[in-house]
Amino acid sequence: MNGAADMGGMHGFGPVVPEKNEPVFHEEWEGHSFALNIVTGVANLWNIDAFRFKRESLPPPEYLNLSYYGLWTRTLELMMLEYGIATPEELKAGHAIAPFKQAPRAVTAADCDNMVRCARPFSRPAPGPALFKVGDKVRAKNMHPKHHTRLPRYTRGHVGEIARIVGCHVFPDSNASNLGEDPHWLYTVRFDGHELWGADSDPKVRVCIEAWEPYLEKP
Amino acid sequence: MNGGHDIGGMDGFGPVQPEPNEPVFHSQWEKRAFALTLAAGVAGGWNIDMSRFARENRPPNEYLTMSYYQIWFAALEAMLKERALVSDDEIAAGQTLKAPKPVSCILKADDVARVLYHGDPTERETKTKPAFKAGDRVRAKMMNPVTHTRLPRYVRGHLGTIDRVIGCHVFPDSNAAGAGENPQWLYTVRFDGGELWGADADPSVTVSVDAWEPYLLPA
Amino acid sequence: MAYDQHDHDRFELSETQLRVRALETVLTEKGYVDPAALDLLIETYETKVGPHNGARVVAKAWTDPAYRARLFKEATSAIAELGYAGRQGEHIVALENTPKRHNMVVCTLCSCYPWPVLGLPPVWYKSAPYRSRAVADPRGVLKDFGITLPKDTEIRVWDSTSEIRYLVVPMRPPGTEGWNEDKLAELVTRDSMIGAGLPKSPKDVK
Amino acid sequence: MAHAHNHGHDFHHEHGSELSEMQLRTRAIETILLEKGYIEQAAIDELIETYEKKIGPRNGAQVVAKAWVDPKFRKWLLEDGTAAIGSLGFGGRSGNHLVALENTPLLHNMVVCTLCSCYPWAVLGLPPLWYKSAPYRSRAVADPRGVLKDFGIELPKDTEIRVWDSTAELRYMVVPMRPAGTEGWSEEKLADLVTRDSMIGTGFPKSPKDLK
Repeated sequence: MNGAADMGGMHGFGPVVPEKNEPVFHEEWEGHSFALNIVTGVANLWNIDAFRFKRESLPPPEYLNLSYYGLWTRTLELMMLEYGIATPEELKAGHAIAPFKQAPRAVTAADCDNMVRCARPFSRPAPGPALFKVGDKVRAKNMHPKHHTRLPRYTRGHVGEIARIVGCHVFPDSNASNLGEDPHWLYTVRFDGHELWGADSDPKVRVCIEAWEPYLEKP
Repeated sequence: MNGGHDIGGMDGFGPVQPEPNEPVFHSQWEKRAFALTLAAGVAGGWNIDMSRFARENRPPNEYLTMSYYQIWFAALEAMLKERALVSDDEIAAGQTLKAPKPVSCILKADDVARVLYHGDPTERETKTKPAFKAGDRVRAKMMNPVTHTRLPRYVRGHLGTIDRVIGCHVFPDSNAAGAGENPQWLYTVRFDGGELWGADADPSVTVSVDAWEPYLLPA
Repeated sequence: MAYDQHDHDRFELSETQLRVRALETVLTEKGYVDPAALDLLIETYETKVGPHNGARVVAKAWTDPAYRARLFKEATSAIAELGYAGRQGEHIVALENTPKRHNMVVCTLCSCYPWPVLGLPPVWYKSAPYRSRAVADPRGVLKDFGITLPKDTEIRVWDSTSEIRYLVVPMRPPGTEGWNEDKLAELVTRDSMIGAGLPKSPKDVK
Repeated sequence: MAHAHNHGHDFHHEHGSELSEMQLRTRAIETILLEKGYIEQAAIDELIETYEKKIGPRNGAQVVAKAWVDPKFRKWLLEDGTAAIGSLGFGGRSGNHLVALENTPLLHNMVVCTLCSCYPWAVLGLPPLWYKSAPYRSRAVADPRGVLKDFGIELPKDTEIRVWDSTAELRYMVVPMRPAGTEGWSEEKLADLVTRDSMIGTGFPKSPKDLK
């Protein structure tokens, strides 16, 4: 979807302002928002692409005015509602009210090391040979799906070059809609700055993205 | 600029919600903000493209959170301050603290009807010939100026057809910057929905924009 | 999760109200604005200029073939014949709806609108949902207005990027044969002249 | 021409009114999940502790330092970042597919995630605010030199800048150039020079005199 999350190339946000000696979390609740997001993922309540889709589906004014962890908390609420984990009344009360079925297995501290360190790779066995090879010119499709996608708008319609064949990976467009992992070949595609931003742009800038095969076509 | 205002094709804002029996203004301050903008424009001497730039030139999160007349009013304040006609402390105090600067003219009640009736035509005489004629195929330039422009992002890089040669009009990109009217040929350019929004788009939709010659390349 | 276009009006309202009053006071004190001019401007757009102007233009085009021809050839002067002209209508183009083609007007970049014929735009026209979706999903937007057009009707969206302002001339409703201009004008809604609606049907005005 | 509004700073910090409300809402979610048995309190505490205290840019700095002194490791790192970094005990969450990008005098790499804020947690910990901010996400791909200026850095005009937008589950870390005057230094001492920003591509390593 063309949501507020897709902000590559937008103007007006001002300069980047690095913070000296920035703490990992600025408020105590931010740490909790962070940890809750991890454990709900590990508990397999939903997949990461579905979570991202929900987050970017927020109305752009809301998305753009929430802080980073504020966005996470807001998205958690919406996911809990959508997946039947909590009712609006419960979120309001801050307690479980409705009768509920016990979770299959709670995520425990023992899982933590596993959560943090254990590989959860996104690569999958290939269903067939890759369509493109390194050095091929490809065009990022001009597509504007209403569902989740990881092809940024600023690359759509533009011609780049395959820089690397990454492997065969879970396809977020499908996974976010709970339509299965539907793995596809994943490529690193390199674009010239001129191609993306026009003749007046810096000639020495190149931008690389990862693009799944369904995002690409022969130019 | 690729600001918060350039939202053609963005998702996530939800449905259009027409208001039954909507009043012309929703509150007293909206009336005043509207009239002040028109009247102070005469004293301030800025042009419409400068006003537009003053409105769009703010962080997108702010732009998208403010109501229409809030944006107008914020731009009015900014333009008055930029020209040192009014200062921050005066707005805070709600009264004049510094002597007025001389201005060439102000809008009198007696002139309102005439000024509104005459408007502010933007067509200009020219000796140049238009580069394109109706039916020509053109490509909207891939350009991303950080200054004011009226070429929406969603048409950039796309192929369209000249529908009509409108005439030679004030060029907003120059006019907004105070760099003169720099009149340019203006065309209505029609784009197929499929060209703008991809193969899945509704084939019965076309979108037309008015584009000045410097926005276009022969296809 | 719909984004409420009115939410932010309530939010911060009192602060804006105070700032507007402060600025008006300062500008008046300094002699940059004439308070009588302000009142007249407000009155003009609240009571004088509005969609009833455009409705006269459309009704005349429905009954007078010569006028209709002039309107589609050179709308600005044809509209001025009825006394409507000026600010935000210096260059008007009339768009003809036909059984095969439906026109719809938007300004994605700000909210340009033909003031002399339609007055000031409604909130929805200025809202992000309309501005973002009209160009990409006009049928979906029409659905928000309760309108479904035949699949094979061409939809032409006009994004008002320059100082050209567009006025849609909707199709004359059937069952209005022999009606005079005054009566016909009552059928012409604001939304039908933007392309987000259709004229009323004769039974609506009985 | 008016200058663009300078609101970048406010953009990050203007959320004061949101604080107490977000605190309550986050606590509500946590309480409900605990009461329903989906999570355990200790897991939450352990996670926070892990990312506050254990995982951070120090991990990545060790990787870079090793690459600076050990040519075989450097080669391995650039060929298979995940395996080479895994050999130092780093990997896992947000580090399952790690790619190391080598800076050279002619090529400067810079990492961003325009669509959300993907970041190589396994080697750099959690991202700083600026990395997640709209100014960085919007400008890094279109105006990387301007972004570098925000960090006080100006690269020669003819240096190629390669921006990597993390659209998939690959996570990038930049291997900056080894500072001059560090010949014969131990890995541990070298690691002290490697800053977080230098591994994102918005900074350089410290120079030897910064450590004295």
